[in-house]
Amino acid sequence: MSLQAFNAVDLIEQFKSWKELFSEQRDFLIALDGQVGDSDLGITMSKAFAAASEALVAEGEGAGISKLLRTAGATMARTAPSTMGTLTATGFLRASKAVDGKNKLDANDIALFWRAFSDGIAERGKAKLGDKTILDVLDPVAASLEESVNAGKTLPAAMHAAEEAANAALQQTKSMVAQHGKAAAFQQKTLGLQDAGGTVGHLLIRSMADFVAHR
Amino acid sequence: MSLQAFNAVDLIEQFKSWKELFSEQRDFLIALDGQVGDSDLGITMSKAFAAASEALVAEGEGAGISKLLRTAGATMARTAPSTMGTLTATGFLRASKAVDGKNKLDANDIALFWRAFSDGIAERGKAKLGDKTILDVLDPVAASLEESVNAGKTLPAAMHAAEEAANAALQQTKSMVAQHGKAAAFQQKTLGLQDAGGTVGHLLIRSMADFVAHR
Amino acid sequence: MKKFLNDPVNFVDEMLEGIYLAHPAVTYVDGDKRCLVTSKVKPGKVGIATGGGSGHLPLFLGYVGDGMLDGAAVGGVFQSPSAEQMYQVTKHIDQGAGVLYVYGNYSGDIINFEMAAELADMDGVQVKHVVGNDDVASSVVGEEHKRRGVAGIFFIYKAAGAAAAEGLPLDEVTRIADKARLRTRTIGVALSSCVVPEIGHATFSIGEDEMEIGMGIHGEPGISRKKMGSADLVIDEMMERIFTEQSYNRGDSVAVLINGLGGTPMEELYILFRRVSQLLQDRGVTAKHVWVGEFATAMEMAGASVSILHLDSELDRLVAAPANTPFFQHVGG
Amino acid sequence: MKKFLNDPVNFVDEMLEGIYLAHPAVTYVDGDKRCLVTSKVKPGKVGIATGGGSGHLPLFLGYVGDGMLDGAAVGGVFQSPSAEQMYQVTKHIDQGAGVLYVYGNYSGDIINFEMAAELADMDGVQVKHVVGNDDVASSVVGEEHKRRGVAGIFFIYKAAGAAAAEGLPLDEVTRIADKARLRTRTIGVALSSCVVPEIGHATFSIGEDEMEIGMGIHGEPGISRKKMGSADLVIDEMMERIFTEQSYNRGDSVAVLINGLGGTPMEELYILFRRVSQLLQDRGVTAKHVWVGEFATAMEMAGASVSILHLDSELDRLVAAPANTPFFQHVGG
Ligand SMILES: Nc1ncnc2c1ncn2[C@@H]1O[C@H](COP(=O)(O)OP(=O)(O)O)[C@@H](O)[C@H]1O
Ligand SMILES: Nc1ncnc2c1ncn2[C@@H]1O[C@H](COP(=O)(O)OP(=O)(O)O)[C@@H](O)[C@H]1O
Ligand SMILES: [Mg+2]
Ligand SMILES: [Mg+2]
Ligand SMILES: [Mg+2]
Ligand SMILES: [Mg+2]
Repeated sequence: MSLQAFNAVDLIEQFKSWKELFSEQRDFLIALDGQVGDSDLGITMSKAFAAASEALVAEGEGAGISKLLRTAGATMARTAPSTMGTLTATGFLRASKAVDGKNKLDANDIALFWRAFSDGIAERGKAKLGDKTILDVLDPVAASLEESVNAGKTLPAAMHAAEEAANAALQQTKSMVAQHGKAAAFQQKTLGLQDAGGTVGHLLIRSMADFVAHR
Repeated sequence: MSLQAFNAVDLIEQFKSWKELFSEQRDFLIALDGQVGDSDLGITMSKAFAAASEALVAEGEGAGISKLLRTAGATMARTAPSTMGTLTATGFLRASKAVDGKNKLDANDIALFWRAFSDGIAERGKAKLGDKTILDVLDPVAASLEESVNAGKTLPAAMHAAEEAANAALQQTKSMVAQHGKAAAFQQKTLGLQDAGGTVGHLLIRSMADFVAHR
Repeated sequence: MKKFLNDPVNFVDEMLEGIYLAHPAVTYVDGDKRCLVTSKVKPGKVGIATGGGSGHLPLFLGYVGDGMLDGAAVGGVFQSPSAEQMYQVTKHIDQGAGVLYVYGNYSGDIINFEMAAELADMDGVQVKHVVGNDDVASSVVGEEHKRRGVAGIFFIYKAAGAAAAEGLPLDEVTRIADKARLRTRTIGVALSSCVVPEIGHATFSIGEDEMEIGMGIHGEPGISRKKMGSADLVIDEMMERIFTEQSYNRGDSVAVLINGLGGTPMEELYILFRRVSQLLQDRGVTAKHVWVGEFATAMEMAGASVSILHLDSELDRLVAAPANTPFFQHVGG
Repeated sequence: MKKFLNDPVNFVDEMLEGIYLAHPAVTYVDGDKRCLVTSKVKPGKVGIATGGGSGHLPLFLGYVGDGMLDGAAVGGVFQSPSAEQMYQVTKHIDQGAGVLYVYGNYSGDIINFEMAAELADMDGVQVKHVVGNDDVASSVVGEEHKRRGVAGIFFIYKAAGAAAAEGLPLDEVTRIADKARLRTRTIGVALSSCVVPEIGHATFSIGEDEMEIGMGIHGEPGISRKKMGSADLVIDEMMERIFTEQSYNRGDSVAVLINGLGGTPMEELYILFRRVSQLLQDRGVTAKHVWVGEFATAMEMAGASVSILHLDSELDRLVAAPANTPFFQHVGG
């Protein structure tokens, strides 16, 4: 079984998966952020997705996809206003706008979703590509999705390719030097380490690829 | 060789011995006071006797015994105004008065010396016998010296007996419960431990007994 | 972890409850304890808001009061408050004269304060930003915009707060805040880590005989980790950094802030100040205003920072003005 | 030992040098830095002197200033100053109206203050003593004279200082100080040891998950050592001790002092105060004046104490009066 398009119910389920994922990865992300940062990432991400998932369940499928994404973003902005929390929130708010009016998200819509997500983060965070941020994972993800759509791929195939792109991009962050956030203070020491925010980006995509593959 | 009476030179030498003694015993007294107190005893006693000894050397034998003892007391009061520092200072000030006018201290004078010393501490500190203080060592010392004088003992013999009395009295303090100073807070826990101030009393007497035996 | 707390999740909110119970001079808006404002907004005055993560008391909220700030948005431990919270504080303290945001140079705070300003702008509230970046250890000369904000923000609060209390308009208060920012330099040294309650173990490890000069107040790395030196040598090395940044001339006056990071006794802070004072005297510079204590902490972290504000006559007057906040009182003069 | 210091032998004197450099409002007499006095003695006023060991800042010297004390003799770390030093301070601050000594119930201090009073008496200076013994953990009811003096001495300073500032005569100031003493109760809890610089290692050891309720500010033993509990439970146990000592009736008012011992972050102190406030409210007792911070420390010791002053209208007025000292400012009211 696999999913060819997200409806509102699927989206709520996807957020449940993200919630579980970040609860599992909490300590890993704390440790990762702790290497060249302040260890808060695991806490903020698990809080952000737990709150968002619960808000979506409370709101229910009737609200529709765009409204649900907006609730997710607004909830995160409120519950986890760290750098990554606010950037992720901004991502969902922009994705909400990008898919406004749709009640199904196919491969093309998911490409719009992640492009808007990525561009929203770029605009709000003012980071450039190569600055060793989540952008260095999400921009390649959006590009990969756009390519898959042009190549006529199905949603599961497109997400599979996106996951591979995310993983490759995450590996690339190892050769970058952090320019933003608390990691920036570590400069050369960040070389060789994968970016913590980029890791969050990869986890988001991997979870979505799994989700569409197995639903 | 042994000493039958202290002159001013001997007294200055005695203070040098006390200075060395308390410098050697510094860490031991810190640890002892640390068991049921605040660990300061080793510091204050080593400071007190170092300062007193140096003041006596500076003043010189010409000042005479009484004046030297007064300088010792005044110096200690200034440099080590802890409980034991001030009580020891008071002891020397009272001893100074007790031997006023003498230029030699024989067994009889040394008995007067320690009686005045002990009574001075009793008056200033308001402790009773059995309260587990230095008094529980020095009062038996004064009594032993008075007895030795009545028995016509020489200074070395009298000091030898006084050292034995001090040691026995110190052992006795193990069965007492502290009523004064920081140790009082430990109450029953002080049972079985020798009193820190009493230990200082014993060390003072043992050093003087050694001094008269080998000079 | 050895801390006085109940459920770590409630650390910040229970702390805030304690603060509101102890200090009726502050209250909160929007039903959200994390939106802290002064209990007596001054009509017509320019509002000054700040905000940032918890765990730094008296920063940030401790300086809300007469002669200093009007509101503070309170984040989780070492985490930014939300844009919404900043916006609620802004709306409440605006008296038509506009609001100045003074906060530290951290990406989470910047992103959220910028979002808050956009929201406030839609309501017609004029907002200006001054972003503290006093930590000389966190980037080189020429890259000052990358520097972290640390204890020196106290001087920005003090100068801007006094200016607003004098009734100056938003542009003037902003000019003064920015001048104080440009003339403030801080450098810190850490001796031990802190523990974030929800994490439960030390943020970083450091040897029993080591110190790290330049470490940030969340445990960000500094310039050099080395064997603990004498107090005088530590200060000599720290002040060297500050002296190469600004030219202090004979006859100049400065304000000095010796800040404990939380676990360091006051006795030691005065031993540090003694040396700072000697070095200033050697250069003919007068320490005209001196504060020694805890002004911006990292919970139980042992360590200290030195902040120097290069005075001019305007800053001199404003720094000396009276202030009365829950965590900081100054009888003028 | 990880401390900012130079030669440990100079710890106290270098600290004092820092204090004199930072605070021109205090100075010293007899050429001895350890004889600290206010720079502006008030003619005709009753003088108030204190003194005790170093290592407890702001105690003791930090409260010399307007509305509080006139002088403080400063001892070595955890050691009494000398009778001579106390006497020199006494001579300087006496304005013909006599001098009140307020100090803690420790044998070294008592012996020396009594010697000092004898010396002052020979000069015709009238001296009274009030000996703080607020620590309920250090002896049982009926044996209050054996109790140690700890942070609650702050309330004695505050009330007596305000009374002297009002121009009351020595007998009245003494009566008020003694009333504040009798109505003050304190209990502390320690989480970690401190290090005396000249000793160089921890005064006592305590397990990573243990606390000791009732421990004294030099590490004297308390009532019970046990596993660290939640903040609320710790306060419940501590306040129980205080509530059994004095009868607080519905409608009564108290002043509360939440004191950090040095290593405990302010955030935690407010979490403790929150619970104290709840317990007082449950009994219908109003916390009319509240101070939270560091008032009597044991260097880097982690821990806290709670002091409660049972107010009457006289103490209420005096506690609220303004004060301005290097370490404590209070804008009246
Ligand atoms: N300006 C920015 N734009 C985009 N991403 C950023 C920016 N600053 C930081 N990040 C991302 O945030 C991650 C760290 O997130 P988080 O721990 O929340 O931040 P902080 O450093 O404030 O604690 C980094 O690994 C990086 O990927
Ligand atoms: N009131 C007193 N009279 C006589 N001796 C005393 C008195 N109080 C304490 N001592 C002695 O002082 C010793 C402790 O000395 P010290 O460490 O200087 O005192 P503190 O307890 O003030 O630190 C005790 O062991 C006891 O022998
Ligand atoms: Mg982080
Ligand atoms: Mg002792
Ligand atoms: Mg502290
Ligand atoms: Mg402290």
